[in-house]
Amino acid sequence: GGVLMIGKDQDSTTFDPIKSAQNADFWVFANMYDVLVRVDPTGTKLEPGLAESWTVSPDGLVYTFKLREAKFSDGSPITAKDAAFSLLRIRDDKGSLWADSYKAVATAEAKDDHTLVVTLKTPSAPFLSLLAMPGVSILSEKAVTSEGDAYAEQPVSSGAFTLKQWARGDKVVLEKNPNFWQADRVKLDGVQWIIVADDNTRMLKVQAGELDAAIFVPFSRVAELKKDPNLVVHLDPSTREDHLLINHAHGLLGKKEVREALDYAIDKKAIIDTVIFGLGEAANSYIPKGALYYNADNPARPYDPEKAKALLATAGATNLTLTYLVNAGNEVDEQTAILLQQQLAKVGVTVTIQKVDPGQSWNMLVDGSYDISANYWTNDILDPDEKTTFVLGHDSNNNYMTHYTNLTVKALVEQARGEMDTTKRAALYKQIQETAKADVNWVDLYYSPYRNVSRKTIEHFDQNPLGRFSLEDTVKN
Amino acid sequence: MHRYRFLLFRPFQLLPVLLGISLVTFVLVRSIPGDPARLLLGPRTTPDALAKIRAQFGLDEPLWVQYFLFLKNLLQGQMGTSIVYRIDVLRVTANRIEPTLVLVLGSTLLALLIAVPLASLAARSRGRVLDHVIRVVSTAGLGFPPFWLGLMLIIGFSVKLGVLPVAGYGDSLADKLAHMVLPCLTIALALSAVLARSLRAAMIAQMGSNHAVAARARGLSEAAIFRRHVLPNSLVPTINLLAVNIGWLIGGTVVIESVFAIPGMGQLLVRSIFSRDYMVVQGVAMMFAVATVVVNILADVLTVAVDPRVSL
Amino acid sequence: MSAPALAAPRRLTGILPAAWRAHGGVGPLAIGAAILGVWLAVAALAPVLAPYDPIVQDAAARLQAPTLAHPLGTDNFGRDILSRIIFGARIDLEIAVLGVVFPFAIGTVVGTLAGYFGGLVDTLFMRLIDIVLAFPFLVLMLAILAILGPGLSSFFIAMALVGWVSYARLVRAQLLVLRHADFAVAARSLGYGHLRIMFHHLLPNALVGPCVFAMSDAVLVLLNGAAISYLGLGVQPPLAEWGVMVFEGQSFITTAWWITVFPGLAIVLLALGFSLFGDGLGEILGARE
Amino acid sequence: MTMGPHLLEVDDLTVHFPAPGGGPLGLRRRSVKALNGVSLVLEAGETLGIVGESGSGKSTLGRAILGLGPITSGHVAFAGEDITEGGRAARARLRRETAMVFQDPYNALNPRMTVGETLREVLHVHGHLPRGGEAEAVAALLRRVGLQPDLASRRPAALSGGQCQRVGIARALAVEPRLIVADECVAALDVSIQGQIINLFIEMKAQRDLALIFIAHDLSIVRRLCDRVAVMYLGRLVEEGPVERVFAAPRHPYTAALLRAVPQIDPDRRLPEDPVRGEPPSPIDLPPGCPFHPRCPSAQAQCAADPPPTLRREAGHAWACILDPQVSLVTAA
Amino acid sequence: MTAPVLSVRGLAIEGSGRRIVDGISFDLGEGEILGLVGESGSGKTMACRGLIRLLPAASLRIAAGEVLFQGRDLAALPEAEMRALRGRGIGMIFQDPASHLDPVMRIGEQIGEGLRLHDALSRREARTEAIELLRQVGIPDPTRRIDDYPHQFSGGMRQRAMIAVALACRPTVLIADEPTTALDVTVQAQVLRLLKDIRDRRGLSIILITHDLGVVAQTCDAIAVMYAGRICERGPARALLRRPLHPYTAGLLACQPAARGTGLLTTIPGQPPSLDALPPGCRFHPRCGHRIAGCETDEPAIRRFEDGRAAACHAPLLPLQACA
Ligand SMILES: Nc1ncnc2c1ncn2[C@@H]1O[C@H](COP(=O)(O)OP(=O)(O)OP(=O)(O)O)[C@@H](O)[C@H]1O
Ligand SMILES: Nc1ncnc2c1ncn2[C@@H]1O[C@H](COP(=O)(O)OP(=O)(O)OP(=O)(O)O)[C@@H](O)[C@H]1O
Ligand SMILES: [Mg+2]
Ligand SMILES: [Mg+2]
Ligand code: NI
Repeated sequence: GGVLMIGKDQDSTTFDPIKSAQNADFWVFANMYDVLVRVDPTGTKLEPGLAESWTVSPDGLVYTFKLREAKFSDGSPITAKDAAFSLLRIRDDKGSLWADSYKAVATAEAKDDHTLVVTLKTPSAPFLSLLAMPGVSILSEKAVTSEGDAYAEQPVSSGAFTLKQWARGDKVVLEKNPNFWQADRVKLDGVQWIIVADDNTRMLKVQAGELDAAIFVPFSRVAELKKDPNLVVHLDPSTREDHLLINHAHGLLGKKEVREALDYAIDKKAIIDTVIFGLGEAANSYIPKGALYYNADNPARPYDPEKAKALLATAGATNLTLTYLVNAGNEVDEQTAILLQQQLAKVGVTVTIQKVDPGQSWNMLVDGSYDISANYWTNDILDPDEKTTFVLGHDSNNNYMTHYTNLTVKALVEQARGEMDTTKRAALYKQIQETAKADVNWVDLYYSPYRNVSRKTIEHFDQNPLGRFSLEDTVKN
Repeated sequence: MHRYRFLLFRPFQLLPVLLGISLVTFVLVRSIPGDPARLLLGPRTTPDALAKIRAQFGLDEPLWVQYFLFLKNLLQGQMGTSIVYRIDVLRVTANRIEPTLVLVLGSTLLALLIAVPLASLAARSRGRVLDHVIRVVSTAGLGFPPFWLGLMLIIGFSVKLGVLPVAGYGDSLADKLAHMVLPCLTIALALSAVLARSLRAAMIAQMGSNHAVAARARGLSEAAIFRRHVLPNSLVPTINLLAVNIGWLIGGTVVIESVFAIPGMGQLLVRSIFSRDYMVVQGVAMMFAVATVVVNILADVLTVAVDPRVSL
Repeated sequence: MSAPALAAPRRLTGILPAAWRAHGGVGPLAIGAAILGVWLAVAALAPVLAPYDPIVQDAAARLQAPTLAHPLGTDNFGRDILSRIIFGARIDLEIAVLGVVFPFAIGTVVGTLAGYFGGLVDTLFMRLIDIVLAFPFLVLMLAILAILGPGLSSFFIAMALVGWVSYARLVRAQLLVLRHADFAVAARSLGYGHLRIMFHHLLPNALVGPCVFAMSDAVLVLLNGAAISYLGLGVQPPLAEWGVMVFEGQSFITTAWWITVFPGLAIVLLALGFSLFGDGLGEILGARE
Repeated sequence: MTMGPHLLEVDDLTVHFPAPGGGPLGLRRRSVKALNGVSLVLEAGETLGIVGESGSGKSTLGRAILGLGPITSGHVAFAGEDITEGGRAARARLRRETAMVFQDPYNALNPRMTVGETLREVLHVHGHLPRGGEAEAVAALLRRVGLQPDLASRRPAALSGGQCQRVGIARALAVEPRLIVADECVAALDVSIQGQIINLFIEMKAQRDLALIFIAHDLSIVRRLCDRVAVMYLGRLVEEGPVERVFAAPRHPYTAALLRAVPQIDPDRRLPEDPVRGEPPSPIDLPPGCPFHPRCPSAQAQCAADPPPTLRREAGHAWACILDPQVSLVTAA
Repeated sequence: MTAPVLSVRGLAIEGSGRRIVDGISFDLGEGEILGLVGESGSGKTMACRGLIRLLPAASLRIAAGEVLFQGRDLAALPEAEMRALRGRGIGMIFQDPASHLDPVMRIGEQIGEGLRLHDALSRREARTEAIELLRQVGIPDPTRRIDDYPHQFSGGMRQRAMIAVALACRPTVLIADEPTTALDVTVQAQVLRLLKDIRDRRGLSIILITHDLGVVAQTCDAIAVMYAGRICERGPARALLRRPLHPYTAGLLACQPAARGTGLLTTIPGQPPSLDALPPGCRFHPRCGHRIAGCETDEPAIRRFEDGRAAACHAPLLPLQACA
C-alpha cells in the first residue's frame, strides 16, 4: 500500500501521449498507459504488453497482434479497434509530434475485438520497437473522440495508474487503476510526481523524508547521498550517451585529421572524474553500452595530446580557434566546456565559449552556427535505428546538425533498417559504428547511468535503460 | 471622500500602460532568438512537423497580425493558447496566482515585521553599537544571494531541525502557511534590509523634526513620541518604497519559487521564456503588470489614508 | 555680574563616547571608503596577491577544504578559491560600477527632462517608467539577456535598460521641487537656456539622492548578476565572478561549504563597503544641503 | 502722463492656477484665483511698492510681469511690446532689460556655485563681458553692492544672509536692467542688515534710471523707499497712489486696517484692542461682491451683493471701495 | 515686586567648542511678559531651549548656570522630573506652527495628548477639554474643527492651535519663540492680543522671543536684548525703549524704517560676529559708535542700574546710577 512521492524537475505538459516529446511526460505516460509491446526491465528485448502475441508476415509487411483481455480505467474493454485508432492517430492527428516516425504504417485494422492487423509500406526492422514507445500508448477511442482537447487533462488510462489530480507546476497525482489487467501486481495505492525544479531542494526533500524518491540526482551529490543511511542511490544503466558535436561544414573541421586530433586531445577520463564524479564510462560508440547491437570492441582513441598536435600540424591546423556552444544553465554542459577548453588549449586549440540560452541553442545548432558543442542522446526505443537514422542517416537534419557526409554510411543505415535478420543486422551495425568512429562524425565522450534516489523504505524503484520506471513493482513499506 | 478621487481616474491611466506593456512584451519575447515549435518537438524532428506546429499556433502569420490577434483576444478577455500546454493561458495560470500572491504578501508582511522593530531600535540608538550591528546584519541579509540564503534556511530549519517543511506548497491552509514560512523569510530578509534602511532614515529625520520637538516640549516621553508621532510619519515614505520595489519583489519570487518548489507565476514565466511559450509569457507579463499597477494604487490609497495632507 | 563659568564635572566614561560622536563615530563614510579602497587594491594587485591562477585546473587538488596551501579551499576543478575571489574582485567591481553608471546616466537625464519640462514630456516619461516598473525586474533582465545572449556586456545593457527608472524617478522628484526653487526662477529670469538651467543649475543639486542610492544599487546589481546565473544566463565561464561562484558552489553546499560561503562573504563585505559609503555620503551631503 | 509708451503696462491681468477638484467626488474643476484683473502702469525710474497680506498675489503679479509665471488673461507690455503675445524676441528683450531679486537670499543662489561663477555666468550669457576683464567685471559688481571682491571665491553657504542678498542684487545689476522686481527681498533679513539693503536700493535709484517694483509686507519700508504704493487683497488692487497720500489718508478700509495693525515702537501705543477680524478667505472660493467685505468693519449689505468695486481715481490716488468719503481710521502718526 | 516665577542665573550653553549662550541671567515675574529680542543667531532660541533642556542637537549642552523654577534648579534636575515639568510647568510655542504640529494627527488629539498622558484623562474628557481650549484661543466652531488636521487650518489658526496645545497642561510659564514672525500683520495683531488676554485671564508668565521691536513694544512688560549670545541690556519695556542704555539697543531702535524721514536709513555698520570669531572685549565694540578704550579688551559684566535696569556696557548712554 501507500502512495509513492517522487520528485522530478519538470512539470508534465499533457496526458495525451501524442502531444509530447519530453522525457518528463514519457516517464509518466509509461505508468498510465499500456502499449502493445513493452521493453523489458533490462532494456535489451521486447516483451508482450497488451498484445499477448504477434506474428509477422514473411515479407515483413503485415503484423498481426493478438490482444489480451483487458480494460480501460473506466471499465470499458480494450479492443483492437482502440489499438488501431491509437496507432493511426499518432500518424495522422494534426497535434501529433510523432507523425513522421509512424509514416511506415499503411493500414491498421481490427479484424475482431482481439485481433489487430497492421500493414506497413516498407519492411521495417525497428517497427516493433516503435510500438513500445509511450507515444503510441493504447487510448480509448470513445474517450478521446468524446472529450476532444479536454482528453489531455482527463485521460482514461490503460496502464497501472490513473490520473487523479494535476496541479500544474506542482504535482501530478496518480492512483492505482483497479481495472489494469495486471492490477494484482501493483502494490502502491498511488504515485505522486512532485515538481521540484531545483536539484538541491529536491535532494533535501528526500533527505528530510518529504519525498520517497527523486530522479536526477546531481552527479556531485551522489557520493554524499550514498552515505546517508536512510537513502538508496540507484545508478541504473541508461541509454544516455554524451558526445561532442562537430560542425564538419566549418573550415578545417571538415578535415578528418583535425577531428581525429580533437578526439585524441580530449581526456574522457578527466571529464568523467571531474564533471560526473567518476560515475560513468568512456564511450567508444554512438550506441549506448549494453544496448541492442552495441559493438563492445569498437576502436576508441586514447588520450594522446602529442598525436593530436601532430595531426593538427599535418592538417595545417595550428592556431585553430573554435566556438564552443554551451547551453546556459546546464551545469554539466558548462563544466564540460570549462574542462575541454583547458584540454584543447594544451594542443594549441583556442576555444571560445559561447553561452546561449537553451531555447536558442537548438536553433544555432540547426543553423550550423557553431563549431563544437557538447550534447547527449537517450534512446526512446529499443532499436538503434531511430538514433542511427538521425545521426548517420543523412536525412534532412544534416546528420544531427554535424553536416557529416559519407554516402557509404547512408546506404548502410538504410540497409540495416530493412534487414529483418538479426545477425545480419548486427554485422551491419558493427560496420556502421566502426565507420562513424573512423570518420569521427562526432567525439564520443561517456556513458552515464540514470541517477535516482529513494528512501530505504522503498523497494524496487528501478528505471530501465529507456527510462521507464517499473512502478507496478515498487513497494513502499 | 474626494481625496480618493484618483481611484476614479487610475483605471483609465492604466490603459495606455497596459497597451505599452503588451507591445513591449510582444516585441521582447518575439525578439528572443529561438523557435517554440522546435523546442516543443525536441531535436528529433522534421521540417514538416515544424511547419505544422507553427501553423497551428499562428506563428507563421506576420508579426503585426499576431500582435493584433493578441490584442483582439485580450479585449475579449482571452490570452491565447499556451504552446507547451496547449490550453488557454488563463487556465495555465489559474492555480498559480495564489501561491505567488501569498508569497509576495507574506514576505512583505514579514519584512515589515522585521524591519519596523529593527529600524526603530537602530534609530533610537543612533550612532551606538546596536545601530552599527543592525546595519551590518541587514547588509549581510542583502549581500547573500537569495537562492543561497534559501538553501541555508532549508538545511537549517527543515533538514537539521525538522521544524518546517523543506519546499513545496501544501494543500490545507495550515499546510500552506507552514510551507510559506521559509520562502517568505528568505525574501523578507533581503527586503527588510532595504526597508529598514529607509525606515531608519525616515525615523531619524522624524525624531529630529519640529513636531517631535514640540511633543517633547509638551513633556511626552520618548517612547510615546516614537509611537505616536515618529512611527506614523515614517510610514509614508516606506509605503512608497515598497510600491516602487514591487517589481523587484516579484522578480525575487522567480528565484525563490524555484528554490522552494512553489508552483507560482514566477517559475511559470521563466520556464515559458525558456520554452518560448509566447502566449504564456505575454499573458503572465500582463497579469504582473496589472498586479503592479494595483499595488501602486493600493499604495496610493494607503498613503492617502495615512497622510491626511495628500490628495492625489 | 556675569556668573562664573562653572566647568561642569566630566566623568571619564562620558568623554570617549563624546569624542567618538564628535568625529561622527569614525564616520560610516570613512569605514565604507576604507573597505572599498581595500577591494580596489585587491583588484588592482590581483596578479601579485593571488597565490594561483584563477582558472587553471588542478585535478589533484579537487574539492579541498581550507588548508595552508589553499587558505579558502578549492572547487571541483581544483581551482583555488582565494585566487578566484581575488581575481573576481576585478569583475565584480566592474559589474558594480558599470552596472550602475549606465542606469545612472540615462536615469538622471530622463529624470531631469521629465521633471524640468513637466507636462506632456513628464507624462510620457512617467508612463514609460510605469511600463518598465510593471515588469518583474529579473524577468525583464532575463528576457533582454536572452535576446542579446549572456555575457558581461549584455548584462550591462540589460541593467541600463532596466535600472534607469529608479534614478529617473529620484531625479524627477527632486527636479519637480527644484525647478520652482528661487535660484531656478532666477536663472530663467536671467534668460538662461533650458539646457544650461537643467544641467548646470538644477541637476547638480539633485544628485545627492541618486548618488546615495547608487551605492546600495551597486549591491543589488551584483546580486542580480548572481540571480541571473541561477536562472541560467550568467556571465561566461570560466571567469571568476563571486555571484557565479556562489551559484556554482551551490551543488556542493552540504559537502564543500567553502566554495559558496567565501565568495558570499566577499559580496557581503563589498556590499557593506558600498552601503556604509552611501550612508556616509548621504549624511554628509544631506547635512550640507 | 508721459507721452511715449510706459515702461511697463499691466492691463487687466488675471492668473488662475488649477486647484484640486471640489465637490463630493472632487470632480468639479476649481482654480486658485491668484490675480483677478490687475491693471497698473510704471514709468522709467519710478519705484512702486506692492503690499498686501500673504497670498494676496504679490509674487504672482511680480512673476507674471517678468514672464516667469503663467498668465490666464490680460496683457503685460514692457517698453511698448506686449510680452504676453509677443514671441521670442519680446521675451528675449524682457530678459535683457529686467531682473529679479528674491526673498530668501540663500535659496536664490545656486548653492553649488561660487559667487564669482554666478556673476560671471550672467555676464557671459548677456554678453556684457569685457575681453579678459572677467575678474575685474565681477569685482566691480561686488564693489557696487558694497562687498569685498575677495568674496567671489565663496559659496552661498559661507556667506551671511545680508551678503547673499547683496550678491543677488549684484546678479540683477549685472544684467544692466531697466526694471528690477524685488520680491520681499529684505523680509528674511535682520533689521540692521535690512537697513543696509534698503539704503543700497535708495542709492541705486538715485544713481541710475532704474525702475523698481518692490514687493513687501512691511509697510514702513515701502513708505521709505517707494514713490507709489499699490495695496493688494485677494488678487485685486484695492488701493494705489503716491506713498505719502496713501499712508496719510488711506481710502480703503483694508489699507487702514493694515496700517493700524503694524506694530509701532512706541510703548505708549497699546496693542489694537480689536484688530481686523479673521483671515483672508480662500482664493479658491472668493466671496461674492467686495472680497474684503467679510472682514470689513464698515461692510454694508450691498458690499456683498454688488460685483467687486472697480478702482476709483482721484488725482493719482485710486481705491476700490464703494464707501465714501475716506474711512475714519487714521494712523496714529 | 513679587518673587520671580523663573529665575535664570548665568546660563551658558556650549556646543562643539563654542559658547552659543554665554552666561545670561534674568528674572521672570508672575504674570509678566518678558520680551527677548536680538538679531538672528544671537542665541534667543538656544537660551529658551536651554531652560527646558531641549537643545536641538546632542552635541549641545548646558555648560554652566542655574534655572530656578518652583524652588528647583532645572539645569540639575533628573531627566524624568524635567520631562514631567515640560508642558505642565513650562509650555512652549514655536515660530513655525505648520512644522511643529504633527501633520498626520488630528488637532484635537494633539491638544488632548498631554492631558491624557500627564493627567490620565480619558479620551472623552480630553476631547471636551480640547474643545474648550480651542474655543478659548478663538477658533470658531471648535466642535467641528477639532477633528481637522493641521493642514486644514490657516496659518493664524495653526498658531492658535499651537497655543491651545501649549496651554492644555496649564503651564505657569509659557515660552513663545517668535510666535508671529510667520504671520501677516493683521493676524499677528490678533495672536499678540490673544497672548495678552491669556496672560490676563490665567495669570501665567510669558517669555516672548522676537526680533521685532514693534512687537515687544506693544506687548511686553520687560525686555531683554541679546547680542552674540549675551544679554547686553534688560529692563522695564518703557524705560528701555525710551532711553536705551546700551549702544546696540539704541542702534536697533534707530534702524527701524518706521522712523519718519527721507533719505538713507540709519544702520548699524557691519554684521553680527560669528561665534567662531568673537572679537575680544565687548562683543559689540567693532560696530559701536561709542566705544572707549576698555571696550576692545575688557568684556563688560552686566551691571544693575536704578529702576530695575541692567546693561553690559563700559560706557552706557545714560548717566544712571549703578546699584549694588
Ligand atoms: N504655482 C502655483 N500653483 C497653485 N497656486 C499658486 C501657485 N503660486 C501661487 N499660488 C497661489 O496663488 C495665491 C497668490 O500667491 P502669491 O505667492 O502670489 O502671494 P503673495 O502675495 O506673494 O504671498 P506671500 O506674501 O506669502 O509671498 C496663493 O493663494 C497661492 O497659494
Ligand atoms: N544644532 C546646533 N548646533 C550648534 N550650533 C547651533 C545649532 N543650532 C544653532 N546653533 C547656533 O547657535 C547660535 C544661536 O542660535 P539661535 O537659534 O538660538 O538664534 P536665535 O536668536 O534664535 O536666531 P533666530 O532669530 O534666527 O531664530 C547660532 O549661531 C547658531 O549658528
Ligand atoms: Mg510672495
Ligand atoms: Mg530662533
Ligand atoms: Ni500715460
